[in-house]
Amino acid sequence: MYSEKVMDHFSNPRNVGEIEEASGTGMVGNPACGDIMKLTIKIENNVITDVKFKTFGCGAAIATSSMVTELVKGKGLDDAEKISNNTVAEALDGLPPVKMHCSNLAADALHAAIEDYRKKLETK
Amino acid sequence: MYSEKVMDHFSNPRNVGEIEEASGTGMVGNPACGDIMKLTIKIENNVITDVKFKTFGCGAAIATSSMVTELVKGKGLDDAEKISNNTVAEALDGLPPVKMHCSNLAADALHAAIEDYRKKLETK
Amino acid sequence: MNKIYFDHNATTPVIDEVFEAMVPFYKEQWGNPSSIHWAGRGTRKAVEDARENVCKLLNCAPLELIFTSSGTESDNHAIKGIAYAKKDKGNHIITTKVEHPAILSTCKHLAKEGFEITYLEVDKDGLIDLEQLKAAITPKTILITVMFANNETGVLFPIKEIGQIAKERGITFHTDAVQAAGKIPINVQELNVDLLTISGHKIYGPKGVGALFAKRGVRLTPLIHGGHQERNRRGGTENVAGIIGFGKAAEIAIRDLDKEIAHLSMLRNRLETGLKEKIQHVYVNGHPEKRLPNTANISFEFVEGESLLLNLDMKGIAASSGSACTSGSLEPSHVLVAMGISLELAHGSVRFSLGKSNTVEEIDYLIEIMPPIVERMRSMSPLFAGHKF
Amino acid sequence: MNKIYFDHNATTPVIDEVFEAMVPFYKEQWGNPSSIHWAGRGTRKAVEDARENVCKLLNCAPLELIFTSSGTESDNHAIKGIAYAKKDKGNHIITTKVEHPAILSTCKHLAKEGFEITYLEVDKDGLIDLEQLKAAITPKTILITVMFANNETGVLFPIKEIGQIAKERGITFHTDAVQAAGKIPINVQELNVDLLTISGHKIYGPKGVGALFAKRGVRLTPLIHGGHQERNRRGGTENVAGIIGFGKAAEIAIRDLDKEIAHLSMLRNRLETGLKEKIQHVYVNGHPEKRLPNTANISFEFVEGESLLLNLDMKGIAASSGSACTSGSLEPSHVLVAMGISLELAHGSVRFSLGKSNTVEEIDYLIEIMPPIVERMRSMSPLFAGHKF
Ligand SMILES: Cc1ncc(COP(=O)(O)O)c(C=O)c1O
Ligand SMILES: Cc1ncc(COP(=O)(O)O)c(C=O)c1O
Repeated sequence: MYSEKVMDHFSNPRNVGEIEEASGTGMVGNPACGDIMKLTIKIENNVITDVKFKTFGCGAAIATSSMVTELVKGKGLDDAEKISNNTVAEALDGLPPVKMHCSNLAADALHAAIEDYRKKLETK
Repeated sequence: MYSEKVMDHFSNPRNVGEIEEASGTGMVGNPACGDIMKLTIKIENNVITDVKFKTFGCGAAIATSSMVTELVKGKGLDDAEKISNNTVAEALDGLPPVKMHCSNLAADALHAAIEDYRKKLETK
Repeated sequence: MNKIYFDHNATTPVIDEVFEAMVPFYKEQWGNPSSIHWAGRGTRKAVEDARENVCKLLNCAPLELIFTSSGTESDNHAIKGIAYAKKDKGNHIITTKVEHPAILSTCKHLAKEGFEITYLEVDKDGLIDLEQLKAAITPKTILITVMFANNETGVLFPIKEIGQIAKERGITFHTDAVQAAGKIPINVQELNVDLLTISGHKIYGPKGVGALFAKRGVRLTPLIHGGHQERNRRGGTENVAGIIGFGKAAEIAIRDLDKEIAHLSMLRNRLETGLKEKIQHVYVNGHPEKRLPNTANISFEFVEGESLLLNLDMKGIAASSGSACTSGSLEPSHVLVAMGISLELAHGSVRFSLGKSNTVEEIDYLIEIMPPIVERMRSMSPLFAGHKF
Repeated sequence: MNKIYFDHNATTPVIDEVFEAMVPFYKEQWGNPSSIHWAGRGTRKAVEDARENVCKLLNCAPLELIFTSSGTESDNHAIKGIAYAKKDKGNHIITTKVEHPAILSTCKHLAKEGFEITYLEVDKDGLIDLEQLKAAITPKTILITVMFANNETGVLFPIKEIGQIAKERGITFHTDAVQAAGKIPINVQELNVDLLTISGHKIYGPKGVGALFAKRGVRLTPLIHGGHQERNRRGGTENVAGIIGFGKAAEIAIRDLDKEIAHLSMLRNRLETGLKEKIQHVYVNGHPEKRLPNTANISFEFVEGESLLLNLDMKGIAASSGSACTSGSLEPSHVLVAMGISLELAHGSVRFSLGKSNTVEEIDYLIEIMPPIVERMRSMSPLFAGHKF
């Protein structure tokens, strides 16, 4: 059902955890669909220098979370914002159709974290 | 599907043929149901001294025809008239249910032959 | 006693390669294809591979093929599926008088529910008149269902032409190709069919598995509601081993088709010629050319079919009168009657349907033993009075 | 890696004796049971013998058993069959919220056709309230369908009592006993059921064969119209080998029932006790006693079920979340949700369903490897924040 890359990220997820005093936090998903992702990012000079995730969810949810952290680490915010859920799915050599909608939210979590960071900046 | 007795009478039918100058002839059945039986009998002193059949029909039709000839040969007319289609079926150790109605007409042929004989007597 | 099987239209033996392909799906790969763990993954893939093989037999896409439990289920699925899905558009269905009971009983049932059914007549060759078909169409016609090849006579219907007529008028067209599959080429891309039925056990696969081709875009009300199997079109845990066997049988059917056609028509012609030469008052039923290569439906005048079958059976030869489904019934063949054949001749018909393993020797044996059997039965027949043999 | 199968409610392996019984019906006795010649006669008898064996599993008469292609087909046949046959009497059907999709999808379809469906609630143990059932009955109620045992939790419904309620009111009662058969005794003479569904592949028989018990006198509209098979109640050439396998599986199920019940409940209790001892925040779903002996449905709080299953699969252990039919779906189990279990817990459930060949060692292996898996997944879970393991 899952590609080898998905299974690799599922079994050895990168960047699990939570950044204390994160620059931004994104939380997406809901219990009804069974996937909840929390992404915390550290941003220095408009570059994502660290990123960690925690995910409650299926194999696809965990693998996309892990993959998105790999994709964005070290990227400038502008580049990071261009990453879409599809980008993540492609980087994992695809996901089963049934998983494309609900469990493929990691990029949304990223965008939410960046927005959170921007909001914090404004209110500073 | 058929009992051994049916198969015996089917493969070695007794009394096939037609009696020339028969005392009575009975013909029953019709092409729609696929069974036509013709029974010819010779009667002397109210006793059936000879009987022959010709049948167009399935295994059951042929076996019942054959069986009825065995049952009546040498019998008095009164006894012969008591033979019913069921008697014939029983003598053959039964017939498949689907064959009980349509193909089990040999006794009817017998009764028709006896009636034919009686009618001829009257008109003599 | 040698056993000779001349009843391949009733069912075919499961050939060894097919059985061997099925065995692992009973012994090791018995998982549920819907399971995501090790026990299910292999079976899912195997089912999809089998689907591709069956699709190749018809030249359709995997998405267009629904596995079912039989030709009969596929026929029900197609007819009721369209009837219910399109009942707002109309209630008229056109079929023929010579369909298999799977079609006729289904139509009869729909008639009770208020659908109108037109049963097209056939001529003495067993063929319908396309002008009659056109004339039967009304604005309420939602479905035409005409069989590809008749199971009793082997007569082939002009599927492409019927499909063209249906297509031009926006009417859904289904064909029951149970007897055609594996015996003649079928290419749904070239035919104008929307729905097409096939069955595993008529092409040397196992019993209990069939398929329905449903062209992309054709909407059908499901017959069996349930889980998400077959893309929500047919619920129920898949008959995995059966599907695998069906797939293998389809693969072999494609591979051997040309060879089989040549082999079967040679044998069939030898059989017909031989019997006609040796026995008088013998008639071959059905159009002489527009026929399956394997089917010989022969009436032996003055004698009844079942008694001939019993005699043949005693010699080890399996043949049938009419469809297997109706043997054991007393009605004369509805197919032969529709062709205008007399009741006596209809009752006196025997269907020899040949297959892969039949040989010239078997045909010659039949030609040798048949005349004395017919002679003996005729000598017992009250209908034979006037004739001499 | 050792393979351990804890997913017997999804499907069971075909046991060797069953397979061996089937082989001749592919290799030699492949005739059509409707054929009257040598090739058909043996198969007809074998099918009828198998029917008797399946009847013994339910204690019904051969005339009361219709072979079908699956549990799903039997469910469709029963529900649509009664709905259509009794639609002049009423249009109301009562079922529960926790039925298998075979029932729920069929009811949903009938609702579109104008039937009214009442879905009874269940309590936190997964059981219905008989007073609610009685209250739901209206003069238009024609059918009650309540499952015998739930496939996800194993919860057992009070079939006899429901049947009594139905009987007193002249309402037809169907029960889906697919999961009950072979795991607990079933005696239709003692239960007040009119219709009962079973399936071959859940009792160590092959996939692609099921049966419907229909009590003498119960009139059903056929689902699959066709030939005279199954006494005109279900058309289509019989899945002979499948039926033979089903018969053999039934015979073995009867023979081993008591032994199996003891074996399975011992293993199941060991599994539940072991996991609860070793892991915190673990909940067993479903009534503690009114349950099948083989099913353990367990929620592991803070983690999601599929990811647990993947981890187990990597260790060679096959289990499932919910029914096999819905795994691969993203919805939380409709059964657990109906029981009032929170969405997180519903998503965190795993079903272990045990079978014949499972051993104490296998259970102990699971109890050993499960805690670190759950711990690792919890350490990744944003929901676990506040808790310590
Ligand atoms: C309770 C219940 N009913 C019906 C079915 C469907 O049976 P089958 O898989 O034979 O269609 C199942 C099996 O998944 C089941 O567990
Ligand atoms: C033309 C035709 N249609 C349908 C069927 C039914 O197929 P099955 O036996 O798979 O139900 C048959 C087989 O008897 C057939 O010959």
